[in-house]
Amino acid sequence: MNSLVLLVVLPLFAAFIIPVVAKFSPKLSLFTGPVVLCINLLLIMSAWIKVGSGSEAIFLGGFLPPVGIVFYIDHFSLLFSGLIAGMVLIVWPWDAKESRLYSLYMLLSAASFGLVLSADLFNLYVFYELLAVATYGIIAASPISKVPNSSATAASLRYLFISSAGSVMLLLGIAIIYTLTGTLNIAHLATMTTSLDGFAGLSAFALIAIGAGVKAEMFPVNSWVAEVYGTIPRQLSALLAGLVSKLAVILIIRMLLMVFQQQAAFDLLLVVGMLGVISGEMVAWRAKDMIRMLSFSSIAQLGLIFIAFSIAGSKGLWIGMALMLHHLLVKGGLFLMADRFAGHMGKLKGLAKHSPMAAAVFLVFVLSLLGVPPFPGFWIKLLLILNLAEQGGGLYHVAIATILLATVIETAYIFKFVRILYQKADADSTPINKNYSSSYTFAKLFALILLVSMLFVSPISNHLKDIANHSASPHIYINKILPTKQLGDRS
Amino acid sequence: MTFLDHLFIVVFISLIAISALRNLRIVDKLAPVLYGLILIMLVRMSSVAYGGDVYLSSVSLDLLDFKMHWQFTALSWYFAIITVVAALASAVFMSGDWGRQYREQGGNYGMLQLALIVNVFSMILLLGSGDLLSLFIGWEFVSWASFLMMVLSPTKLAKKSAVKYIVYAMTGAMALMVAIVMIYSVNNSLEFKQIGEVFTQMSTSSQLALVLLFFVAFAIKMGLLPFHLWQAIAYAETPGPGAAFLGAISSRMGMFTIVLVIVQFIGLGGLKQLGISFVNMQTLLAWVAALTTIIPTYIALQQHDAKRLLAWHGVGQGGYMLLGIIMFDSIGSAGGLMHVLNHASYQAALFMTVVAVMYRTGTSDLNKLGGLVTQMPLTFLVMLIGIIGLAGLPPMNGFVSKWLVYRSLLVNGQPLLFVAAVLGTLGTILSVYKLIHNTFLGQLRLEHQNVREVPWSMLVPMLGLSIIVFITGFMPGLILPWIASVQESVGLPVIAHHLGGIEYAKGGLDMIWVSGILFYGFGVGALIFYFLGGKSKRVHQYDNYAGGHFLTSDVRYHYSNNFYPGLMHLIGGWYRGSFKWLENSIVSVVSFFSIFFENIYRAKQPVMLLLIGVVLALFALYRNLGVGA
Amino acid sequence: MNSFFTIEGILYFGAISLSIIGLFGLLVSKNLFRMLLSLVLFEAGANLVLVLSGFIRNGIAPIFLDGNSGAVMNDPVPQALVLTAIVIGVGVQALALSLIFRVKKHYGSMDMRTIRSKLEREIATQAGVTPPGSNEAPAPVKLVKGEAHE
Amino acid sequence: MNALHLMAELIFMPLIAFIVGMMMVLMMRKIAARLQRRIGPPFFQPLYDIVKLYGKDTQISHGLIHDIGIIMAVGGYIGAEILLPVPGMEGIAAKGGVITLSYFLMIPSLGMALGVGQCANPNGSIGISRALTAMLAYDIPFILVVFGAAWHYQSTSLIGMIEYQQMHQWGIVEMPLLAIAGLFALQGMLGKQPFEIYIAPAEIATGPMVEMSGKYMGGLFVMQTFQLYTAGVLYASLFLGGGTSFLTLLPKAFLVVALPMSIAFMFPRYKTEDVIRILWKWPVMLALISLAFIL
Amino acid sequence: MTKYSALLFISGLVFLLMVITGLLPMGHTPMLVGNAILEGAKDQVGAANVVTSVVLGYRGLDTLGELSILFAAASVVGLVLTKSSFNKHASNNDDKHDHHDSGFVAVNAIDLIFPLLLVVGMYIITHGHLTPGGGFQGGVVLAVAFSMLVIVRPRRVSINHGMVSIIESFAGVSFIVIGVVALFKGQSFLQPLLGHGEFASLWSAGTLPLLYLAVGLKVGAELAGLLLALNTDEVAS
Repeated sequence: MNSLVLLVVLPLFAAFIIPVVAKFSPKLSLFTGPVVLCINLLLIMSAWIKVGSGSEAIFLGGFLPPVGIVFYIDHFSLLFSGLIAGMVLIVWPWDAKESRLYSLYMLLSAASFGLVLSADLFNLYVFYELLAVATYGIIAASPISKVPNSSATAASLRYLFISSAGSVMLLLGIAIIYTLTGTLNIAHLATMTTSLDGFAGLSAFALIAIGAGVKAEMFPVNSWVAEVYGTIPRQLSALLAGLVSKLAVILIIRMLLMVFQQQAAFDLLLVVGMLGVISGEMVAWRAKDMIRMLSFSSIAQLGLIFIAFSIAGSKGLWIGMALMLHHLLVKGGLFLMADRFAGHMGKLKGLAKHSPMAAAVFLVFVLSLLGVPPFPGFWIKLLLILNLAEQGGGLYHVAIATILLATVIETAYIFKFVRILYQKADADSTPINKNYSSSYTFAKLFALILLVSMLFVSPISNHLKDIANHSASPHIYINKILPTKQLGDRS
Repeated sequence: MTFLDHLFIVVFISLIAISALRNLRIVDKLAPVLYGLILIMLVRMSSVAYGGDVYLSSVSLDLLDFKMHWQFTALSWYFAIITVVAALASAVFMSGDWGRQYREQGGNYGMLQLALIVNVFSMILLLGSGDLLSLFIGWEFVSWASFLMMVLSPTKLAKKSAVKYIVYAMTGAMALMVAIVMIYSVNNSLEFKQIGEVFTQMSTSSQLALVLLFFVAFAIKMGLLPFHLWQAIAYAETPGPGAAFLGAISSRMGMFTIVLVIVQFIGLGGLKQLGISFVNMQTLLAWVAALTTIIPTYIALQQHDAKRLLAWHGVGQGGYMLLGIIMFDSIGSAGGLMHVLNHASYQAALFMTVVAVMYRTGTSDLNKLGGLVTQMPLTFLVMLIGIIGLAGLPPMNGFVSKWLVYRSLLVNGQPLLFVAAVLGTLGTILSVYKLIHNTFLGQLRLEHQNVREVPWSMLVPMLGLSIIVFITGFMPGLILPWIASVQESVGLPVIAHHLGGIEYAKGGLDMIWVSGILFYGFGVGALIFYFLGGKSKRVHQYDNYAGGHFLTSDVRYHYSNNFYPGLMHLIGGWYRGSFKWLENSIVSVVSFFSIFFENIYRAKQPVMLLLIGVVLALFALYRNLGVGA
Repeated sequence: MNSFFTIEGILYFGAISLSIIGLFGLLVSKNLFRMLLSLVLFEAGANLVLVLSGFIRNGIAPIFLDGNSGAVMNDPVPQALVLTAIVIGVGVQALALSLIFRVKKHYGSMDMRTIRSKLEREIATQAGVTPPGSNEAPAPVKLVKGEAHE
Repeated sequence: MNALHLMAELIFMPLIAFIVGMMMVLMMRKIAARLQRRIGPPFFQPLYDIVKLYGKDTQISHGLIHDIGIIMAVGGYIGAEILLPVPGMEGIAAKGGVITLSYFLMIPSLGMALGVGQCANPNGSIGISRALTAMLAYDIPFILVVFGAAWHYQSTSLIGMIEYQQMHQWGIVEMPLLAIAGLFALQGMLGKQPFEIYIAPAEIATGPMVEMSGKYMGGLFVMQTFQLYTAGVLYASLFLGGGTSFLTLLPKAFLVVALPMSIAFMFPRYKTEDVIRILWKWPVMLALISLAFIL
Repeated sequence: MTKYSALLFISGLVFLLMVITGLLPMGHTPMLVGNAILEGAKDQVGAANVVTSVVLGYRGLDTLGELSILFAAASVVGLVLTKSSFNKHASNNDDKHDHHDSGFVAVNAIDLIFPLLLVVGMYIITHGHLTPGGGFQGGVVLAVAFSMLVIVRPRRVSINHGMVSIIESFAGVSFIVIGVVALFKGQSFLQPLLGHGEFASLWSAGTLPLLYLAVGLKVGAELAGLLLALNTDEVAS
């Protein structure tokens, strides 16, 4: 089991040697990354089988927690690890010339693996920052062909400022937690929630949530989304919107589920989630081009995920996880095929005639996004709303109303696009951009997965429920990571 | 395997077959046969409509802890048979020459057939729903199926109105979802009977919210005020027989759910206890219904497009259905329910006549037609029967259902509602006369000199529907047992009926007599006319007197535009776009917030947002938690 | 509530003041380079708060020398953490600096606002739409032909 | 009710109605003449008119619907008067109530509209548009009156209403305001001044009757006789207690028809929209006030 | 406007942070982990400088992550500043004016202290497990030494970019290899190997000095690379 640390180490290793390898053989350096990711996938699969329905902890450096860093492995983290490997493989920059970019992608995947595996607060911060730096780099280094090179840089810079400020907030939160408890191990923190339930502890959570929320497209701190997604290649947007945002969410919910299971924390997430949903949908409603629409729709979906996590206990994790996976598939797929639909929406007329398959795939995605039965999106939304209703409390009811209102607005703008796709072509419309066939293939694959999962709603949901039940339980977490509570156990 | 399973299987096989073969010519012949088959399946289940047991489906789905099952009650059966007959008529109508012309004009005929069967499938699924979740799913299916049908028309307006429709439909679906969630959150069950139980347990405000949410959801589908704006254009722009089918039955799914949920489980007592002083929920709904009869009817009066005019009447007639059912007595609810069938029959027939006219002349603009009666006499006959039905004059079936509604309003002492209903009827008479006058009467245009009657493939369904209009008007007792079973199954008082109509202590109705007297009157009139007078001479249409002017074919003067100037002058200002204004102002409000949020997202200094977020979050926590020791 | 008039109170006060000054600078300065410098201050303040979390009154540096066995030592962990944090900060700042160079070269300006509006325009041009938030009134609802008279 | 009785009703009721109706026409014309200081027509003048029109040589038809329109116009009123209960002939009236009757009263308008429409004369169409608008105008107060009466008598059957009045008091005594509103509606229904624009008898060339010649016009004359009879008897049944025999019923009916005729010449003619305005204002208000008392 | 609202919210934040600080156990923190480390470090890791034990032992992965961040930053800077026409454009303009040596004092002073800086840097690196300092600090000194050389004599001295990248790769790889060797010896990643040696002597604390050497080289190379990359540009002028 200890070898699972290779998930993080191998990509780092690859990142370090790629520049040197590239000096001798650029071809080899291009393939290093995918090979490493495939090895990682194999590792993940074998670990998935080995872990079974239980979980494992890896003590790095052989130091027993809480003094050392721990990796915690269960199906939840393995699931997301697998998604990371798959997603990075899908968006791997095959046509890039610079070997440093491959390094950055490897660093990004290493950081992502670290983020889902690590059970140490400061270690999470380090990986978060590594993810951030790699992201800035990838954004700045890979603008889309038509944009002046530097607008991606400018977007990246603006992103950097807010994200760094967010990181400082995150760091402040960590400092407060450490001052209060004297430990950074999340399991250890979970044993002493009593010292964290006051104003100081919760404000640490708020700082962490908002700090990490920058990456998670949380409401007030997501102004970068439109700028960044507007300037980078769509495959990269798929990666950022589909995956990277989820990783930041995972950081937040780790803290929430293990340490801060308190109503005030849930309410905080609920409020930012609601604001995110409504603001995202409303701005997307005014969007005149596909990318901007997808960007803001992504904000709204992340808001939905936050709302889901505001449901206490394993149910929140269950629904939130389903939402995350669904959004990963849908938004990832939409961004992957967005190059076929780029440009002002008025120019998309007649595309359905030109490429009925693409239009159909698009339709499948958006229908599921809207939550139309029998697509998986419907079941998730239904579960979300039913469970919100069970929570009671006025805020949750407001959240239901918000979600439903947002769905209506979402219908309005999405079908504005659908309507144009199915209109007759005229002189103004541009033919489909056929250059991105590989990402289109992946988009079709995503749609297929979505359709197949429609048939297996119940088993998938049961499986997710099991995973969530296991992963949302602080007891299992504590017992696994702190087998012997040798230190200052206050609980 | 129960009968219901057989029905579902047949419908599903039809769906598969038509979608697989939709681009082949064979679908022309196949589709009517399949609808016939579905009809036979339904007829086999007809015992439910004569007081028999409910049909249960042996299929039930366990999805995510929710149990979904399906059933067919008398109510479902009643709506299903209307649906299938309307679909059969539409399929026959489009199977022949109309379909050929549609193909030649570049229409996607296969998609139209597919849309029709998808609609039938989803409606049967909705009608057969056995719990709230299957209801919701069926509900969404119906919305999307209608959407599919609407977007088939290539015009920009059609697509725009279809999108508008889907936004409305989604709003309704979301309202329905909230209502379902409210019910689920009380007892964690989605069975229908929970509605009633939960309702009694709720606080008054929750009850009010529940009823309003359900009503909004259903009202949007049915196009009741103030949610009526989407319907007319969307239906009118749907291609040919699709419009006939949608206009006949699609929006009546709202009526089905109103009966199923509000009438059956919330009931009169539930509605009456909600409200302040003399305005209770029943009054409110009744007035919604009354206004729905009036306002869309007078909007229809303004239209100069035949399909648009009919579609607006479709909206207006929905008001009668609700008005009847909301009275909760045996006569009124029978009227409301019966009006669904009656409306479906004549509305489909009327739409088909308009489509037939379009088939021959290429236009449905009332200002560009006229005098076609000599060219298309059978179509004229169908339209005449249809408009008499629509206007609710004896001896057609529209009269029976409206009579029941009026009778109920009278018995219940609702003079204002009564007047409102009559106002709707009178407006309808004016409007349908304009329709038939501008299409078939008056001067024949030069370019229509060679127009011929439409082929039999189109005439047969039209004539068949008009026979239904007449027969069910002449002998409403054919339908009334179904209505009685529906009333019994949803717990309403059951109407006492016989073949000619209803028995009622203080003045009943016997349509056989009424029709008989009317035809006797006509007979006497004809006697006086033909046997007492001399032989008349047929003259050419243009050979008429114009006070010194000679109106020839060069000087065409068919009085069609602004047909009722006096009336329009008087009431035109009253309804000039006030609902449009409402709709636009909602859009404006959303725009306002949208721009507001957009400006937030365009912050010059994003870190400011971070700061504000952090400060507000911390401050909220500070206020909430205080600074404990 | 503790008193602020102790050595650690003053230290905390200083650290927080430093980061607040940085944050304020980040907010009010338009020049990109000044913003970067403010960010440096902001991070420095936060690092100070972090390292203070290991501060023990009368503690000594956590290094085992011959003479100090038994003495109260400061917490070594925050010191290690802050070391990491500082290096991370350096990396980010260098990166930001390089981005600023590029941006300056391209836009010929270091003003955040100018850059934002130019960036917005570029994105909009690329997407083929008008830039968002132009100050015109909300677009009137356009009537498609035939929609009037309802 | 046996078949013989039924046959008798079916045959005699239109006959009676025709004869009484012609007498009413005569009375009307007499009243008009006296008010205009003329002597007026002889007794059989209405019959002469009809015979003359039917006997004309040139009978111009514009098509089948033209004929059918006239038949519907006449037939509708015949059907309506058959539904009226008159002394000794109440069998059929029990089959349909006052609602059915008021619907029957709309059929002639539609029939005439169809007939006129087929003539393809724009002036006719204009007249019909006015006629239908006027129908909209007078039917609202009329239907309110019907409603009030039916509610008050707790019956929608005219027979029941008459029984009630026989047992208690006449409707006009118990509901004077409603009765006045009914008179207004009657004025409109009969197309008398000031609500006569849609018939426009004075300018026949530009009214709905423009294409009616010979037996078509004759048919409309016949219709008028039935119309007057129906209106008179209906009003008498609603408010004047009907009658136990023709001797008590017919004077009431004549009175009902004479009354609007007598006041008609005091008024000018209203425009179509003013017709609506007036009829939706005063009689409706009266009827509503009255309903407030009744309900 | 921005200023005032910033001031408003900043003062709010100050207030809230003060409240939070007031709630913190200032000066007498719980130190659960800290105490455990202080107790166990001598036996478990064997470095006299406990901070080094933490940096390379207990939290070795953090250090690896941090190195990766530096590496990422350097890669990005390289990507951003050497891409496309950027450098060409810059050098065309400015070759004549700015790329000449600094004055006499600077040049000679640097010549004088350059070897000194190298020695000091290496010393700090190699004694990181004993005294304050270590790979980072020493690496920075090394980087400063080299970059100063370039700054004062831009034309004569040039640092081979290839060399720098090979060094940084090598350093990073060796850090990982040391960790992975531990892993394959059946233990955990980055577990200290090679025994503890004599406490508080140069050859103690197992692999820690090696790791610190790798860190030092890596940091030195990265920072030198960064400074050089930034130095090629004239934007700041």
